[in-house]
Amino acid sequence: MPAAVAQLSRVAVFLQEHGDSAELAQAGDGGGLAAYAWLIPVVPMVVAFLILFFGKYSPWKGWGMATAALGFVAVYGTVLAVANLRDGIVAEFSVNVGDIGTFAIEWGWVVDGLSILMFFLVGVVGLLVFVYANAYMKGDARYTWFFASFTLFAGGMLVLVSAPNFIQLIVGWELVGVSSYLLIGHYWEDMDNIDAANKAFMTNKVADAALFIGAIIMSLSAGSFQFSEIFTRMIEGQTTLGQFGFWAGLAIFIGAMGKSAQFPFHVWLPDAMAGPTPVSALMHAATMVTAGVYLIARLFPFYQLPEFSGSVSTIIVIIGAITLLSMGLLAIVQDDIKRVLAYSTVSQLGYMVAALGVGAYTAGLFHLFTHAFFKALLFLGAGSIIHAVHSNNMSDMGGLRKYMPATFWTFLVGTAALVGIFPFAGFWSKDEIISSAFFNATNNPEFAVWFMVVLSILGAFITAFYMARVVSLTFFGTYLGDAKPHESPAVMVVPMVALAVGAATAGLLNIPGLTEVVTDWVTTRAFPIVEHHFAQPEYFLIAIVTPVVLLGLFIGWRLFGPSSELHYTGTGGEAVDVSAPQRKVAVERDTFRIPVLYPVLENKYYIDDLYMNGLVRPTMGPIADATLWVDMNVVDAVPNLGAGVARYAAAAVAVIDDNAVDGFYNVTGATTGATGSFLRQLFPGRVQQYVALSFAGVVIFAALFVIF
Amino acid sequence: MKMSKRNGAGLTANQPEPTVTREEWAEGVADRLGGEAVVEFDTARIYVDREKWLSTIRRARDEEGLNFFSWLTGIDWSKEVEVGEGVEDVDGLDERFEVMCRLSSVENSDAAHFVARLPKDDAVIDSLVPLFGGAEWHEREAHDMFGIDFRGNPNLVNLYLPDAFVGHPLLKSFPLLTREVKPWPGDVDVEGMPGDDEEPGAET
Amino acid sequence: MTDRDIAMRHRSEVAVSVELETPGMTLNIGPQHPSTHGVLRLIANVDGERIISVQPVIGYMHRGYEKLSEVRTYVQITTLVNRIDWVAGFASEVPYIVAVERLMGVEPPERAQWIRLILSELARIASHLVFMSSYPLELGAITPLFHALRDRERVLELIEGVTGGRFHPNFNRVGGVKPAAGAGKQQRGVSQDIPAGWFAQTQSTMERIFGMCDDLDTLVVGNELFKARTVGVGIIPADRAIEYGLSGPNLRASGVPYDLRKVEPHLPYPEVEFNVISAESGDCHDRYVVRLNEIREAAKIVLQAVDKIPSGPLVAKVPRLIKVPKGQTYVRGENPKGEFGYYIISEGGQKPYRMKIRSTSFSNLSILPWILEGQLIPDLVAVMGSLDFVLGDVDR
Amino acid sequence: MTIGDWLTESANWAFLFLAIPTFVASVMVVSSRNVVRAVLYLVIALGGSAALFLMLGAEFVGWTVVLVYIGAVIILFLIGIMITRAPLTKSVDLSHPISAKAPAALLSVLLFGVVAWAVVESFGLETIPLPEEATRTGEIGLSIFTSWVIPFEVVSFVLLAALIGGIVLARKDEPAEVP
Amino acid sequence: MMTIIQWILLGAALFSVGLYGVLTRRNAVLVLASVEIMLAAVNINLVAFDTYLSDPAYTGQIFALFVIALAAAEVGVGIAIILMIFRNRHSVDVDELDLMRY
Amino acid sequence: MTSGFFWLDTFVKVAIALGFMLGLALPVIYAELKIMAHMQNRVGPYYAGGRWGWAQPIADGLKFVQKEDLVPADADAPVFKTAPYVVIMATIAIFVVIPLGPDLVARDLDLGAFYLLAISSIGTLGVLMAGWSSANKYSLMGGLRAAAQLIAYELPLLLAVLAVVVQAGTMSLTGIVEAQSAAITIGPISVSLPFILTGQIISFVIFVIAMVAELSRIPFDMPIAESELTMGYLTEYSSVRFSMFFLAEYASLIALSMVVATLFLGGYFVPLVPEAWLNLVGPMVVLGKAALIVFFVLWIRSTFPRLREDQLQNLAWRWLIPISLVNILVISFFAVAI
Repeated sequence: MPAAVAQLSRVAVFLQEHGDSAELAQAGDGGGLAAYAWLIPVVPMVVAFLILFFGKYSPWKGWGMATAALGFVAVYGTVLAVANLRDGIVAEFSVNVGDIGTFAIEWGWVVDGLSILMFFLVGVVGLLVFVYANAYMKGDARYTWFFASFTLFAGGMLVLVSAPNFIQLIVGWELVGVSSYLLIGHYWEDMDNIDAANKAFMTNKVADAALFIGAIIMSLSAGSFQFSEIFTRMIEGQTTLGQFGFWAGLAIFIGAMGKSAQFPFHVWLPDAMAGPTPVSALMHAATMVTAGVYLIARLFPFYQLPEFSGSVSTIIVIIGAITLLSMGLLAIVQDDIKRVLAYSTVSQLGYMVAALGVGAYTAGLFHLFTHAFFKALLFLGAGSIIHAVHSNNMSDMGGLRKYMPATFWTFLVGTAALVGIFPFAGFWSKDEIISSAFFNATNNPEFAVWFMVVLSILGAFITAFYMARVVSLTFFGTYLGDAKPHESPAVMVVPMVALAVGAATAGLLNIPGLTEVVTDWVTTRAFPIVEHHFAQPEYFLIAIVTPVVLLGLFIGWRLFGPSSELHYTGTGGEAVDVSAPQRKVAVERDTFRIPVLYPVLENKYYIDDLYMNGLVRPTMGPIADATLWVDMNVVDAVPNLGAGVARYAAAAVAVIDDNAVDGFYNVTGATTGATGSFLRQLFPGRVQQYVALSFAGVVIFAALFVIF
Repeated sequence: MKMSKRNGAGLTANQPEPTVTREEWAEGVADRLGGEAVVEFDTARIYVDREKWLSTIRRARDEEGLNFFSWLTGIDWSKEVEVGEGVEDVDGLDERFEVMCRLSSVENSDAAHFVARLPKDDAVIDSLVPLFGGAEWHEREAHDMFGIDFRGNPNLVNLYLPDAFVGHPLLKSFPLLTREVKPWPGDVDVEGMPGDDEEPGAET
Repeated sequence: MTDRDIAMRHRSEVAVSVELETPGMTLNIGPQHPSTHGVLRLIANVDGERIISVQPVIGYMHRGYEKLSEVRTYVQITTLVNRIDWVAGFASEVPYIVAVERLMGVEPPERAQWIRLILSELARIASHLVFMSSYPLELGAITPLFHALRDRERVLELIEGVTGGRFHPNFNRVGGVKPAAGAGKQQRGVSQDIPAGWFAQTQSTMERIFGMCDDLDTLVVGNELFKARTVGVGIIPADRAIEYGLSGPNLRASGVPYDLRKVEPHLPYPEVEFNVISAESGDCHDRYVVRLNEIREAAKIVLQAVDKIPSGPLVAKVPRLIKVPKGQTYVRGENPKGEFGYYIISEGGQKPYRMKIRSTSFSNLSILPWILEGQLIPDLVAVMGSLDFVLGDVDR
Repeated sequence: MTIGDWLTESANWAFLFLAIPTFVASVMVVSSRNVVRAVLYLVIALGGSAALFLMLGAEFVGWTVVLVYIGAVIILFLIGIMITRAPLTKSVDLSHPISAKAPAALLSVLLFGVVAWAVVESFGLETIPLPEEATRTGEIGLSIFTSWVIPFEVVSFVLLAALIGGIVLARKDEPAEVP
Repeated sequence: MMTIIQWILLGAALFSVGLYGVLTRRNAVLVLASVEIMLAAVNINLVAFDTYLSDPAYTGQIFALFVIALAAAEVGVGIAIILMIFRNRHSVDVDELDLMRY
Repeated sequence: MTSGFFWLDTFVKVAIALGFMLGLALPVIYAELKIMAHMQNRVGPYYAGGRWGWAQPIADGLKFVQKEDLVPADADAPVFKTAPYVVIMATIAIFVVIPLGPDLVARDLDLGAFYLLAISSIGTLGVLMAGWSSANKYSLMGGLRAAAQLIAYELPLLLAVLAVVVQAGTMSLTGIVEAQSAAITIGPISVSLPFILTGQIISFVIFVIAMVAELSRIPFDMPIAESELTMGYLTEYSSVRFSMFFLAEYASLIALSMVVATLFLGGYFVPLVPEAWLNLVGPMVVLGKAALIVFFVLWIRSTFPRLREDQLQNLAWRWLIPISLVNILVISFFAVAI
């Protein structure tokens, strides 16, 4: 370690020793390593700003610095993972940076199995994606800027996963949100991309508001922002949480839903494909969407407590199950290859969420682990294809097997891992989820869990089906595009091969009764995780699921393979002159064969329309009218303002004031805050009216104050 | 455009005597481009059809190496003149404009004047602006001075003359009013030349 | 990357950046403005300091020489033509007089040709020295002005010593040059036409010029700030230069070593040794350096000519009344600013039927709209100054 | 204390000498119909406030106002205005119409009234001791770097963020050169 | 004797004037200028109270300095935003900045 | 505040500063005419005043006074007329804090260096006012250039001063001079060295460059570049108002040169002179040191052409500011270490 870094570490240690609430809880020999783990979030953050300022003058225009930062994280994450597996590290460090009332504001880092898993994933997958991005982004107008935001994105995620308290978690959460906004809107010359970025940001913000509320309720009731404190007090029954426990749990879950794109909040993720493909790859594999899963896993001790959150788990299961099936169905009708993969991600996230909901902590995280590899791989493969054919649409592809053998084979590995072919990664993790669900269903026969079992098996079928469709339409048959396809450069292929190795073998790390590496890994936490342990793979379920998967693959191949008339060429793969009208016919033919389902699926269950027509327009109009009315009637008659308007203005003041905790917050405050956040989203119009209203409120309050 | 140094170095102080005379060269060019060559006092003129004006110039530029656009102007051939001395004979074609454009080479002394004849009542010709950016101002000048219309010139507005000026000063029919009022004082001032007293009859 | 690429890239960047900017403002530069050398007016559409487009307006001092020459005798026209490019008045006389001589079939005596050569080169030095002084001044450097103008004074004295005029010598005659005052038939053929001691003075002045050139080399050419203002600014690629009919130092700075003194000499240039100065990149700095080195070459030519000038008569035998036979000819010469020529159409008689004046600055200036597009206003001054034009030469 | 008593104090005359121009200038800022003039009045208003700070012995604050506000901010303002091409003449659309002005004026007057009332109620005629000599800058520095370090750092971070934000917002995107 | 209320009343008056400006100005630059007046008013109050209380830690003056710093930051970003808006919309009228409503 | 003679005192001091300014500006104008002339092989003014043209600046001033005071029809007349006063006021204000001797200072402010920087930016405000109110596009561009220049150069100027302040440990200019007069013991020898010799050479260079830019003199005279913007913000000015700008330019040249002398060259301090005499010889010493700087600026003017605005910004942001930041780091390190 260079001297400067060592010096900084000494400063950190000094702060630990002299800080007000510096704590050092560590186990095993890994403690020394953990003490320096603050470098993991800090290095990418610092590098992001360095790139912003000096990137253009640095070698490789910022890419070098970004990759070095991620390389550092990857190496450190790997070292930590190894140390964790050997000794088990559970450590938490906090440095007090200030107090608000009795609440300590702290900056810290938690190093345990869960966060190490995320460090490892973000580092390794991120490194590979960054390497890949060098070639992919070549020639981009804002190359350096891209790497600055991309590093910030990874750094934000690391801040999030290293957080030992809600404040830092929310900081990281927002960093991820902001940088994802930048990255999705990277090609902002196109209005659609700006809309996509706005949509992602707005959708997330709505969910974030819920997260704030939940976090505040939970922290206030427990008297601390610190997760460990909160859990300790909850387990000891020292909180004032009571009936609000359900609401807090639900609100936090809604926050997780937003980031993890669960069912009603899923709308932003497919649109987020507007960003560059490396962003999609990292976002789907390790960074943004896993934040929600991570959040639930981090708060797993809380969700395990039935007295607070029994029914939240049921909601989690139902949401997860709905997500995994409905999004899988949507993936079937997409022509854009990245959107197929996006819906696939949402569907797989549904698996993870549902698994956490039924209490299968390890299974959910195991799937997160394997999914990171194969989804990153699939996205990089898709990126490689897009790079070659200059189009996102599968109707412009076909027959690429010949032109891009390396991409083809790695993609195939990813597909096998995703659909769950023995012995690829997805097979083991998905099987574990289904096993856990089945176990819970038999022991605790609740409707929701049975629902999930059925849906998850159906989901496996659908996954197989649409992946078969993707592979056949992309790699088989005749090439339909205009550009000249070619294999991608080595710098793109190498990460794909590396990920393919991971996707093929990651599943072997946690064979029940045999290896169970990941189980040991993720259950290394300060709080006990209660879950069922399987002594061996559930052969019975394998016997059911594997044929279902194969059936899905078979049907998919028959329907969309080169010999089928649904294949875009429709000519069994022989060379044809593929002109644009013909391609259009081909697309129509594909869609024609699913008459009932197709319109529903094509319109994404009409959810976007619902939001637009049901939520945005009806509220926007009246609110605009209302503000107009207030402008015309109330502002002009300030002296006559009643107490009601004053309260309304006070709410606005409270919202504008800030979301910081000043002891004034109680549940009502939080509720008005949430309303305010919603309203602020919905009518950001004339600032001057707000000012007028605020000050009118101030005048009235002050007058009242003086009088009484 | 590649300009090798060799060309410059090749310009030695003593130009080698051209193996081809100016007449032969001009006739060759005229033959190849489809025109009619006249060489007078070391100056080659090639008369071309005004319909083929643009294409001929383009070929001269591209094929004959005459890529340097030197200038372009008009000439008013008139019998009736307000100023100066008139023409006795206008080559059979009575009254006409000529548009003359000089192209030369930047590697040697090859140069030719391309001439197109225009009738006075239809003084329109293709613009050379697509070939030479520098032709714009020259054509505007000819437009000012003669009223010749250049098809395709993007900016055919007055260059020298004020916007409201009426008339075309270089036409032979345009009077030089100042000098009508007051004759040029130097008209009689003819300088004595050496040898006047020796050979008084030399001028005849 | 070639110069042309650089220039093109520069222009494409401009096109990109202008779209995002505030709407443009019209800036009238001239007709009275310190950097327009007279009455040139530029209507510039600027965006901040960036020029979006520029439209030169000329003609404020158009004197109608082509028309005037139709009513003047051939002898009188000499008076007019040395007022076209007034900083090098003598040099603009020569092609005209040679054209007339060619039409008349008169061969001037050798001594007259050599005198013409010497005075042409002195005019070249004088003209370039104006540029040497005014161009740094436009960029804000004051001192070179005094250095260059001080020695230009010496050169003008030389011209005055022979011709009696500093700016407008009116020294050429059909068939030779003007004989010395009072030279009657007795002294014809004797070399008292040039004042005594003039050659020695010329030699010492040329030495001064060399020294001053070295001064300018260090003071201006090697000056880092001067380089910062001129290197890579206003690049004219060779093909553009040819297309717009640029000539003289402007053309040679763009990498086309084309010099009419080598190609088409009508004075005894083949008998003196000199180099054609050219540069590669065609930016403002090159145009300055080319002119500076041309001063040195011109001074060398003058020194050689002073040694080689033969004695003999100054004027050939010509009729008392100049009448030119019918015919057309074009004679061009390497004026300090470039190709300067006269196309004379004679229908017989004392006056030309039509005389076309090919003035250098007119063509040199016509590239302005192209080259100024996308430049900054300070670069406008740098580029415009580097083209070294004279408004009399533009407007005629 | 009567008004007469109040006026016998020379310091109060100095106060009025500074306060009245400050107030008038700030009224002109909000009512001037020429943008640049408005900003120039802002200079006077801020300069007046700087002088008032000097009077209160807060020398460092006063000169900071001059350096930061008048030096940097105003020039930023003027550049902003000039780039958005302020006309030299009066422009009509700088303010809302009178129908919107009236309630705003009412609200402002009410605000002032309420505050004035509250202040008079609570402070009465308590006097303010004018310092004999200006606050030593060193003491302010010490105070900042002992009691107020963390806010100071936060402010510096905010400034940095604003700097970056300003640059990012205002710059033109140029195509970056890619290796 | 100099009273404390004269300072506070001056501050309040400037603040009200600034508020009036914020509410009535349509030109975004002038809105910013009005905000500056409000902040100056706040600063007068802060410094006056600092002197009034003879605070040994100079809290009032230091807060005034912070306010100045933040105001500078605000103006920097504000002007940048206004420039951006002007580039895109060729107007700095706050009434036209209700794009987010739609 | 408490002194009954406060206003009188102030008035007298301002009057002295004003007289000082005028008394110095005219010789500097004359010096510029003569020195540049000799640098350019000329003699310069020769006839005015009978000998060596010594009265040339006065004659120029009289000429300016005789001219008609023109205000363009479209100009914003009040602003147009106020602008020169703002500029000249800012210049006079600088003289207030410059110490000419241990006791010879109009007002020894505790934060003198800070005050200098605060005041010096006001001049640009006047320039901007002049540029805008002239109703002339050239003037406007000149004003904008001046403002952009100020923003670019205020920072290196400030940072250079900051480095001095860090080393001296005070912002008072008298304090800074005293810090330079403090003896430094190197081995057996004990000497007093000005800051330029004790580690502030980089700050000195930066300060002088930034000062030349702040003064808008060649090579940074873009705001009035006459070959580009005719006379920039001065285009529409004539008569007395023009001469006020003119005077202010030279007065601030002197003022800033004196600041340089104070900050870097030891101010009124001169070795081997007894403490008690410093009040007598101090003014001469400061002026002598300032004259060196003035001469240097004139020298630069007659040597260099003008830079371009973007090049100036580049120089400021890419070079001067980073270098001065590093410089401050180094100096702070030594200031803490030693």
